[in-house]
Amino acid sequence: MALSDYHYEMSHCHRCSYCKFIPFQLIKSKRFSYLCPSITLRNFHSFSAGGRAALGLAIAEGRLDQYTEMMKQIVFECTMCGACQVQCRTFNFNLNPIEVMQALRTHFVEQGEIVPEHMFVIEGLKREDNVFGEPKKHRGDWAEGLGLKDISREKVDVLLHVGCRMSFDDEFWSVLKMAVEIMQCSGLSVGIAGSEESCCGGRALEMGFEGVFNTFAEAMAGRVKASGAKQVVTLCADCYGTFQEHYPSHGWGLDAEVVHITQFISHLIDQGKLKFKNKIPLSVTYHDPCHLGRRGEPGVQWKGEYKRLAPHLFGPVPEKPIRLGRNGCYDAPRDILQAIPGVELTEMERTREYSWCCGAGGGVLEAFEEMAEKTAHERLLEAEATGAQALVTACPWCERNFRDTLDSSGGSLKIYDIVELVHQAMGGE
Amino acid sequence: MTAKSRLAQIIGDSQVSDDPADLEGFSTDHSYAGKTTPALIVRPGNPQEIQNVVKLANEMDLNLVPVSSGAPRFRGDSVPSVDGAVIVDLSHMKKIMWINRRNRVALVEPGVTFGELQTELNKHGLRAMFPLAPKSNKSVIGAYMEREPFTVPKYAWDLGDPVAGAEFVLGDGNTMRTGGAAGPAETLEDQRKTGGAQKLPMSPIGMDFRRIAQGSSGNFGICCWISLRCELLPEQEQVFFAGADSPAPLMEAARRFLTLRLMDELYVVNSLNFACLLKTSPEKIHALQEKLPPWILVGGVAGCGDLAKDQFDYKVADLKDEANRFGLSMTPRIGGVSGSAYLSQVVRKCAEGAYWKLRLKGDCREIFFLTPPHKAAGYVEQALDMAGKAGFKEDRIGVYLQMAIQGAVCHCGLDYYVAPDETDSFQPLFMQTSQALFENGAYFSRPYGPWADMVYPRYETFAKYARNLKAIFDPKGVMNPGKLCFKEN
Amino acid sequence: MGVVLALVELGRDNKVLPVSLEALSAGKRIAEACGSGLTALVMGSGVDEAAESLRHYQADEILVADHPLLEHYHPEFFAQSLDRICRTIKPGFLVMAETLQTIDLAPRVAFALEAGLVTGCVDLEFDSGETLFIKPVYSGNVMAAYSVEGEPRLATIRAKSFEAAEPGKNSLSDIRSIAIQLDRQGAEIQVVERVLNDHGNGQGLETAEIVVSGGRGLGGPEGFEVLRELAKELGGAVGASRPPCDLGWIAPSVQVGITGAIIAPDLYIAVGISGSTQHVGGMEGAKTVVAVNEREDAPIFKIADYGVVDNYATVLPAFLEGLRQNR
Amino acid sequence: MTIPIEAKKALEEALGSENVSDDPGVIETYSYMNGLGSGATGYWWARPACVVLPGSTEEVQKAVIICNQHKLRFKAHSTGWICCALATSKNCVLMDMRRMDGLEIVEPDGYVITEPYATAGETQVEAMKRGYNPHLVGAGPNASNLASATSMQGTGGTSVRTSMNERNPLAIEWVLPSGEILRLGSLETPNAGWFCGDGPGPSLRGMMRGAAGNIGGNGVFTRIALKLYPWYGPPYECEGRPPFFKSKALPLGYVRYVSWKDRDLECDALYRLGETEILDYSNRWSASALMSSLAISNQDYREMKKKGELHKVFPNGYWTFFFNANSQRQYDYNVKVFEHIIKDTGGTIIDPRDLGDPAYEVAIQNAVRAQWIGKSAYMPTGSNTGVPPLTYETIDQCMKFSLDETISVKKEWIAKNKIYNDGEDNAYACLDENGHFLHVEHAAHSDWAEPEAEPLGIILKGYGRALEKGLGPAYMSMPAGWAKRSEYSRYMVQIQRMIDPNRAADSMLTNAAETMGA
Amino acid sequence: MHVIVCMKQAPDPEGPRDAFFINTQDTRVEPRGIPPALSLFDENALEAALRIKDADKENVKITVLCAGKKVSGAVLLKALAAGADSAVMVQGQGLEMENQDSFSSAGLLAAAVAKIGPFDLILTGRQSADSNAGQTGILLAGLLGVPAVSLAQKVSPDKEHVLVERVIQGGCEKLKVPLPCLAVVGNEAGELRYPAMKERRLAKNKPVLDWSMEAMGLDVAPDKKVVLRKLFAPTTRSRQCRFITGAMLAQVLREDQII
Repeated sequence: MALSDYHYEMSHCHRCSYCKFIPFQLIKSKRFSYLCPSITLRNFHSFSAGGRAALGLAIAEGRLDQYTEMMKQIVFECTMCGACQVQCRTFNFNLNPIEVMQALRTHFVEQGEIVPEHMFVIEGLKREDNVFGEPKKHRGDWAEGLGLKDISREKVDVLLHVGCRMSFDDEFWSVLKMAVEIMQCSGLSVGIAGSEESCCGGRALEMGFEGVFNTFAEAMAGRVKASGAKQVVTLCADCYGTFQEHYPSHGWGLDAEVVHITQFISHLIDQGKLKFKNKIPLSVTYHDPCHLGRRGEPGVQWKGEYKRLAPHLFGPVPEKPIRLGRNGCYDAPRDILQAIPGVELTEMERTREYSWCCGAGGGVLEAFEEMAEKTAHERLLEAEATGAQALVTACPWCERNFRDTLDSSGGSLKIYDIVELVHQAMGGE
Repeated sequence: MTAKSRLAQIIGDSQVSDDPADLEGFSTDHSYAGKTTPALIVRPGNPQEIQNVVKLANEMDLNLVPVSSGAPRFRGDSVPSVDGAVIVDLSHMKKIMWINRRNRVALVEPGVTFGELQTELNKHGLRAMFPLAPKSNKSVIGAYMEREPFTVPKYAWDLGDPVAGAEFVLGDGNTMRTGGAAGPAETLEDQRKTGGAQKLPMSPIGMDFRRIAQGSSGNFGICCWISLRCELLPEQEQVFFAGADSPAPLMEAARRFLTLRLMDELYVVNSLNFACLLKTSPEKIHALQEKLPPWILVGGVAGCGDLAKDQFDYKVADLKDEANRFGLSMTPRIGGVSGSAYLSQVVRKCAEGAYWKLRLKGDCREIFFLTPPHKAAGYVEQALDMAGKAGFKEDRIGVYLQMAIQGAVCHCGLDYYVAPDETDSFQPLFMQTSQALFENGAYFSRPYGPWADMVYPRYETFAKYARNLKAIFDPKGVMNPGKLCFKEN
Repeated sequence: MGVVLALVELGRDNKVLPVSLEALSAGKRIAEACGSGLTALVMGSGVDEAAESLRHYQADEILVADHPLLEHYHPEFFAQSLDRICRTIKPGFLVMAETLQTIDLAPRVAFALEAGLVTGCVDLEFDSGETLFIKPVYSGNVMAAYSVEGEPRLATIRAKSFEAAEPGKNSLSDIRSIAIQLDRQGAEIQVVERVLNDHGNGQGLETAEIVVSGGRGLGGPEGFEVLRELAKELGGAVGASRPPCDLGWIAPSVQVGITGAIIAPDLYIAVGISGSTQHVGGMEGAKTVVAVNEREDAPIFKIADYGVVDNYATVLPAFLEGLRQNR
Repeated sequence: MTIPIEAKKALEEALGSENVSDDPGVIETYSYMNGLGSGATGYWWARPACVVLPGSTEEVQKAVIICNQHKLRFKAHSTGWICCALATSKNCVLMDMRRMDGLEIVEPDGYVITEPYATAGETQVEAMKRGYNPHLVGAGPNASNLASATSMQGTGGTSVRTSMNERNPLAIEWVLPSGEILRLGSLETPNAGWFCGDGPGPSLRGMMRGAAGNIGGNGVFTRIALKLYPWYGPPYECEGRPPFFKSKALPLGYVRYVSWKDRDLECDALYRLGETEILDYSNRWSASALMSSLAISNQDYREMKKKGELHKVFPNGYWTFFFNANSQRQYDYNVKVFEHIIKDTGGTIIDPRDLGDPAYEVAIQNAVRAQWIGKSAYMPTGSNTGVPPLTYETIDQCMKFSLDETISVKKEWIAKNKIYNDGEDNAYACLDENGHFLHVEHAAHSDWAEPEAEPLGIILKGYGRALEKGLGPAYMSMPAGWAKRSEYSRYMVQIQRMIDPNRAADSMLTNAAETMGA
Repeated sequence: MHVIVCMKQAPDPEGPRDAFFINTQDTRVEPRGIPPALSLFDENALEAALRIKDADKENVKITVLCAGKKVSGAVLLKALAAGADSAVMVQGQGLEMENQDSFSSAGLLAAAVAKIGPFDLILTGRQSADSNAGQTGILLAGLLGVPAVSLAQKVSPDKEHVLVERVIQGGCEKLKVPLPCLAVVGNEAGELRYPAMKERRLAKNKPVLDWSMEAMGLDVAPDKKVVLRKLFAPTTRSRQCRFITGAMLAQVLREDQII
């Protein structure tokens, strides 16, 4: 939908500032009461969902005859974590700030108001099918010698979609290998697309390049269909969220169930196919990746408009599904952590739908270093406040950003991918 | 024509006096304000006359000192600071204009005393908020316009309480009504026709003159009447006491009791003041004091309104539990004084005979200020310590600690009982103690007399804007000049 | 209103290019709609035979401009000649086929005549006396209709957009010669060398009826050898998607796509081509598309009529075999 | 208007360039408001010339002085809700106080020192950990306590216990429009702290506000102390997922809906309930408002309205009452006297649980955290114009005289399609200070997407009616009311000019006062 | 040597078809979900220029000239990152494709070139990615009074001349043209190089001039001869793919009379 299609939503923002905080029912302390990384960093109301809606409205109504660098910053210096979407409903049930912000980005891109770093990501993506512009042919290098099935040659039960980050950031290759080992406990045939895998397109969409996203989504859908897989498993929350939310909401379906590795593992534990031999005496806290949690909630394509239901009473016709992030993947990782002997889980103040973002998403890591780092730092402080020894998460983007931030800020907190703990508990090396 | 004759024209000959004996009564008081004899005393009988007097003062450059309570006076605010002042004695305006049970409100003129008001309120099942055993001629308006603390802190939401609406003649001669009386209906009667009762404490919007005027020693205008919030007269009530060797644990407990609203009257006094309140001669006072613990928490438990007895019973039971938590026992009797005796002699009572502060030595000098409740004991200790070092014995210092505004502040009153001939020699200690307490964080919210010079140099911007405000409401400066920060430099 | 002048382009063999007959047919439609005459113009050196071959094609007149300097296309000589001819006969329209030659020539003439030009037209519309030139814009994603102010109105016609003119049964067109003055010294552009390769067959991609194209899936330049064999067998031209051209596996001039040739052959065989937007934009006008790709999920199958999911190295020999067997 | 370059430079030097913006996009986001008080112009208001983010009292002071020097106006806003937060003059430097969001609970003294952007919700969370509860304005926990206490109005459901915000400030730190810093009460006494806001001598709090504040006209309040009230029992906790959360049970908490058929008996009950001093929360609202809180979409709301079940339960509006006792004895007494009075006055008590979990959660979250009131006030159209008379006096006056007047005004407007038909009676009211006074306000919803929408007119109409009938004082009605009581407005304007010699403060009220010729 | 490369921005032609929303009311294409991009044809021209610069890094300066209703600085950055030295953008109302023809575009560019100053060589792409007209280069040369060569696949200048390889049917011809001149570059010139991270960063510091129509001394867009009358969607044939084996291919095509 174009920006102007969100006129009703943009013009009904209450300006109540709820989009900046976690729901006031749930605030546990002043220190961790904010939930929007943007407003926390930049302070101008413009950098909140409400501010962005007003900016979108001004543009849609032709009140602005120019685009400025500041406006671009307002629109793009946001991790698209979706926290505002969860909060916003307090005073108005008709608003969808994250959709408005997505439309705003797409509009800016259409207008050529592009963040240069994003443009180069997209250029690389178009050339090499990954967000780093790395040579496509190396995409499957991590799997060398693992004997995984190639979906272009044979049909598989499970397609492991690795995603750009894990494919090209070799620090994660060991995690991938562990994941493969764990997945093989299932007895199912697991395949990969190897060098022919391409980006899910989620980053492109959230950077505002909807056309590019559609191209990748179409390719992805074709690839999954051709593989014959019943399940697509991913270790990357970004990919997971893209498949769960963005694909359906843009009319793309995957002919397979999309499963995050934590859900896959959790299921293996339930089935008794995965047993833990080792005790891991570790106190941990778990970070909900936004795109696994609130933005991992299944999306729905809505085609309708706001109509007058009665005098002064307008509403979406047909009813627009209300998305509050509650149906994201929250329990599987927690179930796993609780199943691992010795691991003690302490929750942070902001969890589940109200998780504070890691700072890597929505094109921020690529273009807005300060925000990526400060946002991660805030989360690390919150994790430290729980007294846990380690921060566990389930997304390579979060991990990357946490690790880099920890490197520069210092601190004794350890960062784990949940797969590492599972593998260790299984008795792996 | 002279001022006297012009005033006589306005309010009648009999209401204007320049009788030296009369004037002498207003020339000094039990404070260090010094002595200045006024030129005239006028006694207006209604708001219109007040207005006429003020207008005349503007015309003739007279200085007006409004006074509504009778002697003895302790604050120096009614002693003129300049020569030739005209005392506006309002003590004759004794109308209780309205009492309304449903809305728990009464309207009174400046001359109405607590005793007079309560007598009338009793008939309606209401009570007024009493300061601690006021003198019998203490004006209700006089107390409240100077933010005098009252003894039921749970009803003290604001230092301005319990005043709701009021009518003033401003220093420039205009009339202003505040709070629920402000309008928009013109007359009080019109307001009442639609259910109004001059009940709102706030003025409509943007500013609130009543708040400005309170504590100003009459510098902005003269109050013609106020409406004041009243509370239900308890159907059942009992006074309990708890004793201690120092005030701190009592204050701590008192704050908890206030939190739970278990008590109506609630304050801490030392044994001397407790005795002064009940006994009339120095001997009897000392005799009682002997029997008392050094510090006493006084708490009145009341049951009001629907199911008053149930309310009373639960409070008494809860009070016992709560007191236990502080290691205190709340007893209905202390030093031979029963709660019922205390109730009948002190609670909602005016001091009979000689004012209780003059009973011990014939004169008294007060140091009082505000502090957070938990710091009150510290200031008391500091003051007593200084007195001790100066050879002023502790057994001549009465203490009264009264919380207000929901326990955020505590009025800390130190009464130095001195003989009339000792007042001059006491002055240095008085000033040193005040200064030391001030430096230590004691807040002199009503900096009368010499305290003004101590406090206002620290409040330069405040004083500047206070003077600017005065220039708006009293452009010619006719109202009680020379007081507080309103001194001519 | 002046006549409709249709420029007839000759091949290297001095024969009329088939695509020019499509331009002639477009010219005829305009002439009929405007009620004016159609004049065919043949330019070159030694072009009598070609002019003669045009006499059956319903032009009212055939103009011949013959000059030694027009033997090969030279931008300046051709432009000067056409400019002068137009100034002489004052045509209402000047239409020509869109070819490598007119891509250069048409804008030069437009500039010389200060006339409006619409290039790459695929259709015409006539609306209350106005001729609208229809052409794809935004790389084929949108169609646009243009009108041209002033005279002559210039247009180039995209191959395969109009039915080629058919020779008529009745009258033969008159041939008229028109004198051209050209001076070799008047040219700033000097032709230093002309290099021709074998693969062109004298036939451009745009005009070929069958095109066999290869993509990244061929794996290297050697794959194109098989394609050439197939093209030869089918009598078609060889094309390519962009990656092989960028990778240097084949000459970039055979690129089919929105930045290369935009073609509409009768049969298009895409081998090892995944089907990017860039490529599809250049060939989706083909009547029949055959796709050979080893990946079942390749987008090219979405726009193909026939699909073979297999490696080209297996498919093409079998295909050639099949073609030869039942010949 | 664009800000003069020298002024912008000066602001950048004073506050840091990252905290100053006159970017057109930023400006637009600060000129939008479609919540409370959507005015005649729709949701777009005046564009400020510049937006700044001061980080301290000193920075505020510098900014104010710069505005004075460059003949600019300024207005500060905190979380920025309601139209009053916006600029009303074209040459206005808008101060977003977002960087000043500190709050400090001074535990032994029972007050909180709060900066402008600290919210009531945050304050409450920190206060409850220490056995206190702040006053929460009805607007909701997102509202700034400081803004409401100094510049706006500030009643709410808890007012029966915690009073309203005019009555709660202690010491105040205040940058006057002249650029001087004024510190009230105990603040300037060495080592004293923030425990008192009146005096020394006269209370200059009186030039800060009345029942409502000056809405920006007084300069910038940078820090104030607010007194806290006791909270019995464990901190309120809530879990779960939106929109309906699960509150943890309060051991001695009691929440009920009550409705009366007879308005006189209702008033009798309110007086008597107030006198028992048991209530911690009281709020009247209508069936329509309850539906707004319960509905998850406009269509859902519309269905509810069609079914009309809640209208059958609460044809005359309903009250939510809540108390939280310290002891079982107190609880038992409270329940007993509560039920006794309701029964005696013919009221009906409904346990919200009987209307379903969401209804219970709405009740308890309203009662404790003022959470859903805002939603009821704003939905379903997205905006609300509180309709006067907005009477603010005795229970009798508000509940008997004012309510009916307002309903008659609303009927007129609904008939003309200028506002949404919410069932006419959509008044919210709350008791203050054990029922000593009462506040009533009427929700009037409208949607700018409706061509007939004209919410502003009803305010003026309401003012007129209030003045005509002598109801009041009607807060916010002063510009109109000044004509009647001119001495009040005249002095107010004089005070304004005294603290703001260069007319630098941008206030809707001051502007209105000027227009009224006061 | 000063090379000016004219580059146009147009909605990314590689976006999906439905991204080209046709506003029939205003006869305008509104891109949906796709960014403007440097015209791919003009990227070929820039690549040709960069190859000239490769040969003589010190002496060859490349200025990119980009005109349009709205020029995206970010998109232009790509040209600078790839190796252009500076950029000039000319923006103004009325400069959208729908309102321009080749003559007016050439006129605008000619004015801009005059303002830029002396040049040795101008390179343009074969055609724009929006109007696909393919005339502007030659018209621009005409207006500037310099010779032009089109369909260049290789451009090799020396001090006084430029040797251009021009694509012809079945081969190419080498043309020698005196400087200054203009070459219209074909796609055969090759794909624009992909800038490395370092070059992308450096590009941000390269000079970019932003000229309004007023700065150009032009009040309105120049006269035009070709007028856009309407826009509509192309009709596309829907195809249903029939999957067969390689061995069957010849037979099936024959049966269906395709061959």
